[in-house]
Amino acid sequence: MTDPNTLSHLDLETPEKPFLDANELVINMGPQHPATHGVLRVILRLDGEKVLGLECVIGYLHRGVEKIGENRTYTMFNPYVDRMDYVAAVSNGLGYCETVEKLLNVEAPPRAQYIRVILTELNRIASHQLWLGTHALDIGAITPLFYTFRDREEILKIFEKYCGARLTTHAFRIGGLQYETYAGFEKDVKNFLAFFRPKIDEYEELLTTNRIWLERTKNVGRISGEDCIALGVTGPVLRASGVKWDLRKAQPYANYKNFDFDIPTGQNGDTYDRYLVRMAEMRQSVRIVEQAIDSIPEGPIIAKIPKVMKPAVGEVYHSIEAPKGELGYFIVSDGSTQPYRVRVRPPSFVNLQALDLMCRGQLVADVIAVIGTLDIVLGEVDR
Amino acid sequence: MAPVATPFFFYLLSGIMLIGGVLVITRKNPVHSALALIVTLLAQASIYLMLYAPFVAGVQIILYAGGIMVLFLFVIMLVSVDRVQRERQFNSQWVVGIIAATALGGLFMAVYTKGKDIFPEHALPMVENDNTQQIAMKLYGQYMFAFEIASLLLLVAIIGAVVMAKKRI
Amino acid sequence: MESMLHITTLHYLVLGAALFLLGVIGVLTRRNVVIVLMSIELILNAVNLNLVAFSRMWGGLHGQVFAIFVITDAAAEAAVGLGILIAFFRNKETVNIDEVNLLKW
Amino acid sequence: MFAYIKSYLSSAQTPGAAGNMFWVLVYILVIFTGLAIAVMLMTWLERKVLAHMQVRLGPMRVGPHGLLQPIADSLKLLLKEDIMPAEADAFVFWIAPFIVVLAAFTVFVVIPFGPTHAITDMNIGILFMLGVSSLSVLGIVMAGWASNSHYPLIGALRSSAQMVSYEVAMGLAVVSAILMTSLNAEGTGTLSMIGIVQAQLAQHEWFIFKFFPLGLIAFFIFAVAMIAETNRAPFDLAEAESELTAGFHTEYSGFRWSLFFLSEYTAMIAVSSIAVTLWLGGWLRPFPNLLSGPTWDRAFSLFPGIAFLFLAAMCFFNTARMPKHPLFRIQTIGLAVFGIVLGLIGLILFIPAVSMRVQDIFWFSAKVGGFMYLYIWYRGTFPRYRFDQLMQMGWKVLLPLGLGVLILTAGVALLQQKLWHP
Repeated sequence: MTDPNTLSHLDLETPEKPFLDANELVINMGPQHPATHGVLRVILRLDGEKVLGLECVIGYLHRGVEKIGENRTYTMFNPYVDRMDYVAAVSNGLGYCETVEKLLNVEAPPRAQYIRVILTELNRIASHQLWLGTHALDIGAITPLFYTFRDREEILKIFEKYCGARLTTHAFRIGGLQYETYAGFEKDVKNFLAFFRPKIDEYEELLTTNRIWLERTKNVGRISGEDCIALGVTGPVLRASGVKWDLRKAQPYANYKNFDFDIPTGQNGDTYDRYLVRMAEMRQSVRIVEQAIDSIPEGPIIAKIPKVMKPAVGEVYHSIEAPKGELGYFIVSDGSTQPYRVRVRPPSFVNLQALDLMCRGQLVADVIAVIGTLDIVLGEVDR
Repeated sequence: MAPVATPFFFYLLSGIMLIGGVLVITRKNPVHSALALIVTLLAQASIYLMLYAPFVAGVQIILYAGGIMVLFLFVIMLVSVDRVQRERQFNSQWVVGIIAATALGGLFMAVYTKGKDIFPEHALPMVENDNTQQIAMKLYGQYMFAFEIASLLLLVAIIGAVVMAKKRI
Repeated sequence: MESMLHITTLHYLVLGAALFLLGVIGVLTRRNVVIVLMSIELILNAVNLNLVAFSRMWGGLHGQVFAIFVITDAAAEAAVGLGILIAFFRNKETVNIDEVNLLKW
Repeated sequence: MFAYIKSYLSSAQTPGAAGNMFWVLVYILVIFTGLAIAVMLMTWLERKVLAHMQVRLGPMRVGPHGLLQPIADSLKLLLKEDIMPAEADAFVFWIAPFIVVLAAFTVFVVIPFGPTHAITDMNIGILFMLGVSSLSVLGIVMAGWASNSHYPLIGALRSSAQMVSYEVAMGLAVVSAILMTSLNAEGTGTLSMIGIVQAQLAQHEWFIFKFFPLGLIAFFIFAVAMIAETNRAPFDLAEAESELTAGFHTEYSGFRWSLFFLSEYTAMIAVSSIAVTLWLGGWLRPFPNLLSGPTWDRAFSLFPGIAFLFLAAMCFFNTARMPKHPLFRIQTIGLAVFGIVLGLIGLILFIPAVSMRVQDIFWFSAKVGGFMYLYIWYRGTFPRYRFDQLMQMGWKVLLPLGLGVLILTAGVALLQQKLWHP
């Protein structure tokens, strides 16, 4: 990723020159700005309303999650990862649990794996819903936010029924699951799927062919597939640029290989394509959950793991496809009960790098749209 | 509707106009000057109403106060005001300027005192009701050519302004 | 007193003259181009006032029509003047009229 | 006294035109109080309607169905601390909201709620309206500049550029409507607001249907431009929350902020009134040709009463639906009383002498109310335009369209005068 040859054409170091320095306006957007999705601070250099360059100042939500990991046992650290991308806490948990399982050389039993997939995909839908609502709100459509929150509520209800928490779920345990599904879990999920399918159409009806929406999102914040790869951008942003890369297919984890689904991709890599890709991903998630819910095998829900976890000395990197992109965990074990080093590769943090490139030459209003379309969660950026 | 209490409103409005005019040329901050000028223009629009010229008054409000002054304010905001305010406000020839203006004023006064008898005591009656129609008749009849020239002038001005203000054409 | 209370054309003319003088003083003494342009507007307004006052005096509408033309003219003048000002500011980063001295050699 | 009032009620002139200063004052008071109430009602309605569009309830706590919410809001705003930024230009900062409010309210001097229900009838009515409403730009620019802060400045520049550019398209649309007033025997049009409606009455046709589809297109141009003029969604860039926090009034708080708020809603009502007057027949009742005759006139004059009775019925219906809990007793009683008051007003409006005089105002307000609903509806459905797109729309779409409509209207009008009335 740091290969200078690949990055040279991006030229992120020197911003574009304004016509005359007298006209350059430096505006500080955030950290208390309604559209920066938390405490992101963006320093914009403007020529009139045209963006010459921008710089992200992050760290306002830094809690030292990685350092905390070094001082907790493997089990104790598990709930902390939920607090990174709090919008998609289940995915974070899945990534962490699978990484530790890889370190311990155990594998979760099939029943646990199916339930994990169901919950993770539901979480992906919830995350995309939140993204859609806030993104549309940023562009000025206030109604979709309430629609998506109404429907997201149904997912959160399932989470709550399953594990008692709605947002930071801590749904999974290392080696499998702690809780057996509650009675009526399958019925709830199926009801939700039946309820949700038409809702996606409803969102699309509001936005997809809306003239203003098209004008606001088409050709805004374009980024090419090569630039995405050069910057390490992953997730829907990468796929909208036409690169068919999804870790669920590329290096299947949790038994995703048992399910049949497509990887939606875009062509232009603009905001509209990212919107379409995420909408399509919601449909694909519904498809995956539909397949999984019908074929949950019987069996144990947790593998045999020691009470006190002392993985062998070594290191492991494992990544999953979180709703926002590649979520990777790198854990070094020194043989003790606590990890020697935990490093998280959060998708939001890496994707945020592309902001400067995507916003160059666009207008201030587009910066808002682009921040929205990157779908960042500051808890994950700052950790 | 005939103007009521003409002397009172005349002195009130002309007072406002003159104070506004003085403020325009004395304020350090151009925005304050512009504000004063707007007040002057609105007072003048009212005086037009007193002079049975409602259409001119309307044009004055719409074009001057609503159009030209917004343009002025725009430009003032684009060019930085702060530094200009701290600098010297009057140029080096201000003494000469004031002497010349005073001389001009003396000339005006002399002419007005000498020739005040040629002005009739009472103005000729005017109908206000069809003022707009009458002006329209004049504008599109007798002054048709001048009107077209004016529109051409505006077109030239638009192009000129764009050429001047645009960075790269 | 009688002449004070009866507003004649002369009153309007004196008002116009006063406004005109204010404009002239502004044009001749101020350094800030924006204010100079505004002073020109004052002058044009003084002219307008006279035109409308004469139109009232003779009971015709020619003066008013002329006033409208003058307003049109003022709009054109302001647009071009401010355009020049913007171009000037971009090159010199000042709006002081003293410094428009490129041709003063 | 009563004889005096009665003599006025049967006069055929507006109080301003009649030079009756007492009635002018009464009208000013009535119209401005009415406006204040309308704005309060509008804030409540906007929140309620928007809420129901967005699958939520909206204000429910203050009064039955949040009916007293506007009062609570305004109280809160008045009691809030009035903050002035330290670096602000105090005088300009102080005066800007008043300019905006003044511009928004002064427009109502010439708006005719009925053939005699206007403060005054000006010969240059529509010109005056456009001129005065364009003055509010000044207030906005000053507010943004005086705050001495980036976001308000950008917001002010945006909104003033927007308002100035849409005024052009708006003016063209207005001119094409004014052209239509000259289609009479004398061939002279009028700029007077009352005269425009009377021209529509004389021609037995609302101007929106005149020279179909020319009137309709002109109306459409105006309808788009007026949303931009009032800085409302989807053209609410000046106060685009996600971009500029709150636009030119970011630094304002408390009472002064509420003045901006008041003027925004007043301006909405004002431009809707222009649209109604120019294209939708002002105070004229609908279907004047299809359903003509005294019987139909009588039937249509019942509408004000019916409308109020309908509102009363809604109140009673919701009173019945109120939760039967002691905590809700006061609210239930309040709603019932509200319903009774509305019902009584409705009954009074059925008296023929009243209804014949009030129906003008009713039809005018109903049409304006329709526009108000459209405003809310747009806000609920549309995303926001970007600035350059907005300008493109104004200069490259609406302006040529407006010019085309103007030329076509003039041509058709000329043809008609030459051919049918030689």
